[in-house]
Amino acid sequence: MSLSLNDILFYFLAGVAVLSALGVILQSNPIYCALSLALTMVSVAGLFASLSAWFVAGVQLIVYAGAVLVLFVMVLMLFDTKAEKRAFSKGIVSGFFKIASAAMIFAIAGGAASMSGDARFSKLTGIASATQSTKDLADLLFKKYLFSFEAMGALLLFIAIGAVALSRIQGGTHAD
Amino acid sequence: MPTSAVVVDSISSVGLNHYLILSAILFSLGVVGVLMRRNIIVILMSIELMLNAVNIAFVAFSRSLQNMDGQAMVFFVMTIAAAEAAVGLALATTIFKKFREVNIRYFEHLKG
Amino acid sequence: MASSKAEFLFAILILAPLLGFLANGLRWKSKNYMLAGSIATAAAGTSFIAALAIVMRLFGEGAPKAVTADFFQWISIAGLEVPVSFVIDHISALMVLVVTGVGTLIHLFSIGYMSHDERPTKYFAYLNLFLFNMLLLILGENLVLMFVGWEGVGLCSYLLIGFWFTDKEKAAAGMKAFVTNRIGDAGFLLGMFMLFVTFGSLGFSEIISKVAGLAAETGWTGPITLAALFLFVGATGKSAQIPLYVWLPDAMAGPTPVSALIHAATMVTAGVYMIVRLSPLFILAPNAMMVIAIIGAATAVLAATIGLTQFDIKKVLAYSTVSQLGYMFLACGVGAFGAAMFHLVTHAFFKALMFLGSGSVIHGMHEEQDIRKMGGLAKYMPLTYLTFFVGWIAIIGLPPFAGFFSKDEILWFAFSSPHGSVWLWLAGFVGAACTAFYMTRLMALTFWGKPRFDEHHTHPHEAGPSMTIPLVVLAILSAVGGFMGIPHVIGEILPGHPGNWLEHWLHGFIAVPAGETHGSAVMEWILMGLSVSIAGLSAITAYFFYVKEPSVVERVKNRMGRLHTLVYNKYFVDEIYFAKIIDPIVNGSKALWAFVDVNFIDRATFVAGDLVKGIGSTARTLQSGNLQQYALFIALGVVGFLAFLFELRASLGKLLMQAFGG
Amino acid sequence: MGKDVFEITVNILKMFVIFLMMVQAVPILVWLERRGSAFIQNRLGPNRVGPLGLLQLAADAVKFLFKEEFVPRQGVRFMYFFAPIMAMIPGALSFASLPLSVPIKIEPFQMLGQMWGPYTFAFQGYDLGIGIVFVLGISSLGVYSLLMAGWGSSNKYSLMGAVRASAQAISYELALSLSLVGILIVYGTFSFNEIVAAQTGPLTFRAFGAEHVISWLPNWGVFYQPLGALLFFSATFAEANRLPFDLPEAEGELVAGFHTEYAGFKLLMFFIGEYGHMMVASALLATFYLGGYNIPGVMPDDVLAFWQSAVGGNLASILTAVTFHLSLLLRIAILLWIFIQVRWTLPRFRYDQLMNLGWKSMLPWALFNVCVTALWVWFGHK
Repeated sequence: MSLSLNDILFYFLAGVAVLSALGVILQSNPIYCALSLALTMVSVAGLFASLSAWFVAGVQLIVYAGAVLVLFVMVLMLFDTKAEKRAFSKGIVSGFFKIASAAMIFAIAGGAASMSGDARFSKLTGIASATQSTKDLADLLFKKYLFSFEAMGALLLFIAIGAVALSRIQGGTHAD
Repeated sequence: MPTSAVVVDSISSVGLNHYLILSAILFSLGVVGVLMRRNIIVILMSIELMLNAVNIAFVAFSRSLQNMDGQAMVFFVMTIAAAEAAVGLALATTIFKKFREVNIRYFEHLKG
Repeated sequence: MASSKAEFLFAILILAPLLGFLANGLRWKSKNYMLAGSIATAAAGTSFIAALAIVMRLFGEGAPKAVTADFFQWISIAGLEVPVSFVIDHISALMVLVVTGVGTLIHLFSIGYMSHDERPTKYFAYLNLFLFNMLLLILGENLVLMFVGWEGVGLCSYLLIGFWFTDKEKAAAGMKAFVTNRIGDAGFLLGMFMLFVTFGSLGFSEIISKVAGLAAETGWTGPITLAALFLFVGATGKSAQIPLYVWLPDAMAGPTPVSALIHAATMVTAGVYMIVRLSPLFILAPNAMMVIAIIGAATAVLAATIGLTQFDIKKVLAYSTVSQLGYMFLACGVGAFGAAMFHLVTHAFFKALMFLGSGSVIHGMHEEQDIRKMGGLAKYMPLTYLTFFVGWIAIIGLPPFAGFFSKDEILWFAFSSPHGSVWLWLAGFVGAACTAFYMTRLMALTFWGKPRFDEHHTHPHEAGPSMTIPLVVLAILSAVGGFMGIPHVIGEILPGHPGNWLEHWLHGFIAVPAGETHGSAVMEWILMGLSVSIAGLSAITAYFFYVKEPSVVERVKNRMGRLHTLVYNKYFVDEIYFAKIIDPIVNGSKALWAFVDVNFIDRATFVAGDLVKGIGSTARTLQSGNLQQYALFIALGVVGFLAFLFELRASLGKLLMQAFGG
Repeated sequence: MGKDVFEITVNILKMFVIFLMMVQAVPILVWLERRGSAFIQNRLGPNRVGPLGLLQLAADAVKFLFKEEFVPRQGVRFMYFFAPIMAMIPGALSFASLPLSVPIKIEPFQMLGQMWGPYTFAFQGYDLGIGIVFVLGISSLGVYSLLMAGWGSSNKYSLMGAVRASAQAISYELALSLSLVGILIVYGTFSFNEIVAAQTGPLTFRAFGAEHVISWLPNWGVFYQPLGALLFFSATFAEANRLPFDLPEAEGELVAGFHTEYAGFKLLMFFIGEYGHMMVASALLATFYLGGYNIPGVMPDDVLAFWQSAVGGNLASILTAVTFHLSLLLRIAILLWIFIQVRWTLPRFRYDQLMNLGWKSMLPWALFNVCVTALWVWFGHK
């Protein structure tokens, strides 16, 4: 079985994604976690591109890597956190359950995925040009999902107001 | 018509299940992060990781089924994720102001 | 071409008042009456122009029968499709022009009237909101949309009647109007349900097309008869008919332009409009028609007699409105839907005129409403007097002013229509006599004779142009408005033989009762002469009573003391309602509360609460507040669920294998 | 990448050339900035080394290369070293996705005893159908460089510069993207090539159902989107951390902001990043609003015909591309000069002014622009 260019791309990006995701959950300094997550996001954007979801890939870069994660990093920097002495929660029994449940989720989901058959992506089918697929996406968003789209807009507005209100609270867990 | 720089090869051996398994791995890592970490911001990041894993599955299915709806969903997931991050960070900031630390156990104060 | 589309114009027409409402409503604290009034008037004017632009399309050779606009699907549940779509056909064209046209004039009038008010912006916002809802009511292509407007105008009416809510009585009047209307609305809803159950649709055009060809129902319990009766209950509420008319006189607590717009010209005619709209349905229920005619005639007479004795200028007009609405229902009841529409339009002109005139008087007399304290105002307020004079002639039905044509048409149909009878005509005739009497009395006490107020103290004055212009315009309309429906008998003797334009215009849009008409042209002339002469006669009598020999009034009053007390107190209807309906309900509710509520319902909720509390106090130990523990539960749940899912699938697969695979 | 060796080689070479173009422009720009600022301030500036001081560039380069490698002891080495590299990436990647001229069409020709061609080489590094999204996405990654530099230096001033920079970048990215939405609505595409192609010929716009042509104006985006162009241009100043938005390195308050602890070649890389950002911004502005590489009043075919009559053959195609490329470069140069002129003319904003401008002024105006454009287009197509 020879590796095509696309395969190499996939394995590379997937490797980076998994390694950096491991970095997120294992590193004790939250800033490194955040930077690892940024790397994950970028490689996920690459994976989207490899699935010819160009627009989504671009948005992934803009929204996740460019905005959300920067926010995380900024907040962490403002908090000036050092590497944590104890990064993980206490409790051996619950720890066992936690890891076990995650493993079970992986086992079941991964098992189901691998049973889903060999749905190879063939070359030509369904690779619309980036322009066309973007237009199709826009069509869906502004016609079929118009209401959800508008609702999202409302949600973001409320969230923005809520976040501002939250962060203006002067100390304490109760607003006064 | 512009052409894509990356050409998907005809003999590609990577298929839907590869992406799904990758998605499952990332999701489980996110679960571990949420369950195990003590820093609330890292927990938030783990949630983002889980959402990303789901996005990968969405896009892969969208490609496999030749249906753009999956990508539209990704769009919504991203919006929700951004919103969630904003509120989560605002909460974390509030907690930090009070305790100078962002440990998850401070949220136990929310217990009724 | 059966109909044409005009989404854009309709959007302007309907949204302009809404935008006006928002523009004023969002800055309701402002006291700049000029700005608020200009915005509101501009919004109403825009609507009027848009309405004109749409109605223009209906004219001319090969013009569409209706202009429609479909916006979006509002409700779509199995079997029930409610689109937000609007229609202007020949019926709603009349109505929309009246509403927006008269509405604009009244907005304009309000600028002057509300100039000293505390909250003018709020007032204009309400006025625009009312206009918006009224347009929904008129233009909606289905009963649901009409009902939305119906409720909306009810709300605005409530808000505006109680506009000066600091006065407890006025607030109570608003509430009375609201509650009374609710009773009617329940009927309307039931009617809608009946129609939906019967025809599976709520669109006007669909109902009418399904009704076409059905035979008339004879009994009392047929679905169409029931639906018609229920709808009529709704109409009695909104259009102030027996037994639900009691709110309208009290509604005069609101600002006078509101009385003109809502409680004379537009909203109260909604019931008539609704019946005309559904005339092909009503015509199939002769028994319901009979009820409508009798109630209409009874209302016409009853309200007119009450009007004879009232001293509040607005109350007189209010009872007159109730009475005139009775005429319209009488017309509907005898199947003369065209005449009802005709009277609706002319009544809108002259009654709006008279209300605005009374507003001008009240404004000029510094909020004085008692006509006993007026008199001789003609020389102080010449323009108001002149315009009011026109309105007076129009309402008492002297030719060739508007009221004559429409009222006479109603009376003629009451007599000649297959549903009509001599008794109905007689009722209308008596009503007309009373109308002429009390209107002349109003004129006499207000404008004629000697001033009965302190001339050194009060200085009645004419108001500014924003109040006089609407008066003049409405006076002109009241004078000439009748020419759109010249009866055939008169048309034939006039040069050029003008036909009955209105009848022609509405032809094919309203139902015509089947059966023989009785009466001839000669009969029509005779009846016409009778009614004009009785109107003239009672007008002259009233003039004699109240201007020449005021002592006669006292004598008559003393002679018929008990009758006068009865009528003066409005036949004690309000008191009867209180004693027979409201008090029993209140007392019964109190009894229910004391026994059923406390013993059963409260106890049930307490027990449920205790139960929940008990379970909760045991279960709360699970809630440690540790978020990650919660998350673990979630994760375990997911695992369990997924495992269940896949296990189930596997065993299902096994089952299938056994069944088919061998 | 291509269908044979020749095409692949050329395509790879092309990317190198474009990258080098960006890098090599930096010394020139540094020289220009120093000379220009000197003239603005009534000084002479560097004029000793070489003619007009031009060799100052070489001297600077040598100085940078031989500076002592200094690393803060408490810093985070990985971040400290990686930040300058990261600074260059967004600019380079973005610049490579821009169309710099008309494509070169090569007729079949004989070489090494073999027939080659025909080929069409786009005059750009790579063409993504959704170039605009790509550029926005990539340039939003630029913040990490500042954050890493700030954190990695383990220096208060650096960190404050970095946090300021990232807050500023996120704020203005919003206005920047929103001002672009107008262009997206007008042209209905994410592709640079389609946008450039749409800007040929005289000014033609549709309004109220009719088409209007103004023959003495070129069909440039700035005429459709004047407000958008202004907002975009202003936002790019903030994105590139140039005066009057250079709060991140505000030398009066923060020594030198996020690159306080940098020296030598690493500092130079930050410079390359910043100037690269400016170049990309200028090129984007030219592409969106100033007709891209188009020459007003001249169609590509005319130029091709002219060169064909002059030299003929494949050279004509190449020369055509070069002509148009120069036309774009001219625009970029003018815009870069405006960047420099502004830097030495305007004072710096205060931080609250900066945030107010971004959130309370530019963002609403950009939204207004979007609404107006949408209405305009809607009425245009009615």
